Amino acid sequence: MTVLFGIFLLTLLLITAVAIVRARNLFVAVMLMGIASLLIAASFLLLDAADVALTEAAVGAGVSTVLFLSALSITSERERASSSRPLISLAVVTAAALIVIYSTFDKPRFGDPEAPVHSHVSPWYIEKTEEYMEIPNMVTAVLGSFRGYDTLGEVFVVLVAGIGVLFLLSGGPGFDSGKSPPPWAKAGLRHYLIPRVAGRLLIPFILLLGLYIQFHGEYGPGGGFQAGAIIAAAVILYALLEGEQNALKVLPRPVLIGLMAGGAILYGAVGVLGILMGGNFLDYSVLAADSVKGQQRGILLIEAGVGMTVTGVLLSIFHSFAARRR
Amino acid sequence: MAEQRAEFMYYAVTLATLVTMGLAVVRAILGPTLYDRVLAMNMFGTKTVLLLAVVAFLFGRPDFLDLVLTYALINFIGVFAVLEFFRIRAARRQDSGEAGR
Amino acid sequence: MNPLAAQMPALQVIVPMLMAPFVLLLPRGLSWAAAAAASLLAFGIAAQLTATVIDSGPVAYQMGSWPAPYGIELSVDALSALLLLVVTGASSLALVGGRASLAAAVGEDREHYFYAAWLLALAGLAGIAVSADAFNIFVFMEISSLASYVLVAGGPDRRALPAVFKYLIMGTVGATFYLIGIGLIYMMTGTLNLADMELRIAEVADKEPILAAAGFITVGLALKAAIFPLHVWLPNAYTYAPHIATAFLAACATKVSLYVLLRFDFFVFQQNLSGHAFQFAAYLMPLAILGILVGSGVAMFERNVKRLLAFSSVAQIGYIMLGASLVSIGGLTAATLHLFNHALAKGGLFLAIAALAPLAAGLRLKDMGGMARQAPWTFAAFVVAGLSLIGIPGTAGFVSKWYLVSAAMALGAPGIALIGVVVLGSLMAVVYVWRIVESACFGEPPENPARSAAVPRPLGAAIWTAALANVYFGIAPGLPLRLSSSAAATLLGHVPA
Amino acid sequence: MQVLGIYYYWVFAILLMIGFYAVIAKLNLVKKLIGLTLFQAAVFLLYIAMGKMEGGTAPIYGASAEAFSSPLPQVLILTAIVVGISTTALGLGIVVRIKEEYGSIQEDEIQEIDRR
Repeated sequence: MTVLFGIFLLTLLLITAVAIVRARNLFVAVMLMGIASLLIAASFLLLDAADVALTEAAVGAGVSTVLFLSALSITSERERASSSRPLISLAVVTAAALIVIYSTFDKPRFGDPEAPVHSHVSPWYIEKTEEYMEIPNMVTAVLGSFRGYDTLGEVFVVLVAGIGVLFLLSGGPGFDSGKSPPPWAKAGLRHYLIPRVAGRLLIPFILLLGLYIQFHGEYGPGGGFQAGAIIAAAVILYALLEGEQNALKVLPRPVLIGLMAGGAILYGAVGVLGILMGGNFLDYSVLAADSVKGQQRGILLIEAGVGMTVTGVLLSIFHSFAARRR
Repeated sequence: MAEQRAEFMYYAVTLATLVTMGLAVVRAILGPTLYDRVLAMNMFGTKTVLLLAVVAFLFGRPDFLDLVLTYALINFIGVFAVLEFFRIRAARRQDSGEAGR
Repeated sequence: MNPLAAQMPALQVIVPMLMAPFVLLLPRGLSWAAAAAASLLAFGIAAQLTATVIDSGPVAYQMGSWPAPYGIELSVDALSALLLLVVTGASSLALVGGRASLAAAVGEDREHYFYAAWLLALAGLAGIAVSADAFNIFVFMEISSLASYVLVAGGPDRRALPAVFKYLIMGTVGATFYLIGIGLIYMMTGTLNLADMELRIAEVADKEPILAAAGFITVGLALKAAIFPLHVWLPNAYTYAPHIATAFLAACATKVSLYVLLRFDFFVFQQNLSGHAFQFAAYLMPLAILGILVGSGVAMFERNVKRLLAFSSVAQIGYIMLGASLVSIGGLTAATLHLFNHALAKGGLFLAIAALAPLAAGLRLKDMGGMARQAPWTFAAFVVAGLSLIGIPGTAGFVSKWYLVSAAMALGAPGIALIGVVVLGSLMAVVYVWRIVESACFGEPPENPARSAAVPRPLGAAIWTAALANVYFGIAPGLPLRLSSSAAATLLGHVPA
Repeated sequence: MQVLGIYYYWVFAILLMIGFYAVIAKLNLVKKLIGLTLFQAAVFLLYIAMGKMEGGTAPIYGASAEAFSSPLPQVLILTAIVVGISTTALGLGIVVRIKEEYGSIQEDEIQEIDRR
């Protein structure tokens, strides 16, 4: 039965993807992207990837929709002229597709417990998470500690994206801090009663959910990145309701930059602390007398760092785009 | 017996939700107006929330309801982003219309 | 051993990386100093690591103290040490010399973002060089790529923007191809650690997913390394980036992707795919030769000096690939040595361009008129680096080309054709370097006299350091030669005899 | 189960190519970025599908769970999703600046303007 569910979702996904590429109106394409992203997230859940499903929904349906819409409201939503060299492109694509499909011959059977993926490195994680960290969520254990260096890299990828957008959008002809934006740009949805009441009611709950996801990440699906995205989404909701300027009053730009840099520094500092206490970089077991406690403490701290950076970067990017509307 | 019946119900609900999702996708692709598509996307989000809730029980992992909650709230914010987009677009059209005159 | 010495491989990456968020928080005036200090420190660490590698062989480091295939491992051998020297050295020279030039290009109010991105680009490139984990390489590749998009986008000309967009699209496609490749390998072996992968891939080497993975990884990295015909993003990105950023990126960004390509080809695939040597010869050698000829050919007719040098880079990448595609000790020594020497020559040339740019507004050949008289010292350094690019005896460029030629000689008759290509490419290099020299020495000075002829002291010093390094390593190539022959031996050590 | 397994890889291949087509054939810069997002999403599907184990459940210790799907591909994809959104954000930033400088987000028009 679940097989049928999977096939149904994937087929819908393919149909949506074709529609996205064919859509002339970019706004429509972005809406369909949201649907595609939810379909992918649902497929991930069917494949037992709860954390990834959560991230994909927060990123694909939430953050990326907001970003694309902000960009579209500055640029334009119509796509002119269709495509260049469609036939050559189609040929290249078909050739590549054949290679990909060829590559799936002779692969291990889907879901085979004997496949290398399940028999080589993974069982070690599944077995040792309990022993070394005593936390239920293995994804968090691998993400935070066993492969914590990758996650450090991930935080800096987010940071560099934030730096990049701030850098790009703090120059050029559209940047003019002296000029005040037109009145409609700063009003938000303030004059619409129902969205405002419903939205304001929900903001505290969204923040609460964000904090829950942040600190519950060791026990259930979630963690710093998802929490950061959700908290950022709550602030963005506030900005949509009350106008971007008012959101900036709550969390001014320097605070956001402090958040993004501070989170990255916190993560790095935990790693360096590992060196100072006599271990290797990102070795959390030396952080407390008991190595299990040390691991838990380390993961908690770095997840907090991830959450801070992600919140800071997403909000900075949102405000940078919003400031360009005029 | 009771468990089997519950599982049957879960499957039935999932199936019904999937069909509704399919219908929402059809509306989102066919349009014809932007508002149809926005509504379809919103409806699709709601159905995903339902689907995930049922699947969480079907898999015997009710702790995944956290996830469902997140989906619901994200979906809500998505709609607001779209509304704001429409508002700005309308305001800008008005602006440029006046400038053109 | 001194406890800090054991931490060097990690410090190599985290020193520049952690300095980046501090640069965002520090007062604006300090951002350049902080960046330069972190970069110099990284250079010091690289030198220290190189010394360790020469003395006592490869260094391994377990991140978070987790054992190798489960945690992430770092490892530094001769090849990575060579690369680390290039990356940190280029970054330090460019940063120390480039303050004024960058301030003019980027603008002082957003300088700190630029320096933070610079540090992250440096950290990303260094992170790739020290990593021994396939997925970790992907993560650091993305850090360095995203940061270099920011660096290129800092260019004052608006044409930098479409150029960087193209760079972003092609770079991401390349990285995603690489991701697919390691996904397929992971599916077949269950591991991400390169050394473990090499062992475990042997059992499944002839299965289709591995073949497809080899294809995806090669194409993806070739895109990132701008190997001909996948170089189309490179000329514009180099032309419109700030001059100092071009010097940094031209010296090392594509080299690091080449390094990953070599590492995968020789460590992971070489002994496991049947007929691998044949594949190298069959696919990469013609591309390398075409790259040399087409790159040099376009450079000969190019009118913009920076773009001319960018096309010359495409040709030089061809030499490196040519050396690697010989699959012999001599060829690989030549390839890795050329990687080092080309960075010296191209870095020096672009640094000199940064100094000459205020005098020649559009940087077209005709704008270069009278340059030799207006800035004789800088231009002299430019010529020295140019000679090294051509491969004149007594400069670094000659040494690597000499090794390339002798490696080709070992092949017998077909080698003669390869030597012909190398000689032809060098002659073409003579032509395009001469075109610049000619217009600088004999061209009419532009009508409006230069705004300022003074080259900032630090920049002059950086340029001459690069130029003298070209001469020094041309006469006494001991250090890079030692590293590259040891690197070649390591690479070939993974090939069954 | 096997049908589903094959279907996953085929969907991966087709989705990958739909995205790739949009990247190379479309002239609109935003559309290219959308294609890039689809292109990356396909890869995520590949990884997650290979991490699924028959009879396994999400890799979180629970009351009744005994066999778990592999946590490692999930961790890798978490990172890759974040990398993807970062690239998209930076790309959109560049598109906004291009629009301001050139007044267009069509590749052909921009080339036309530069040639002038």
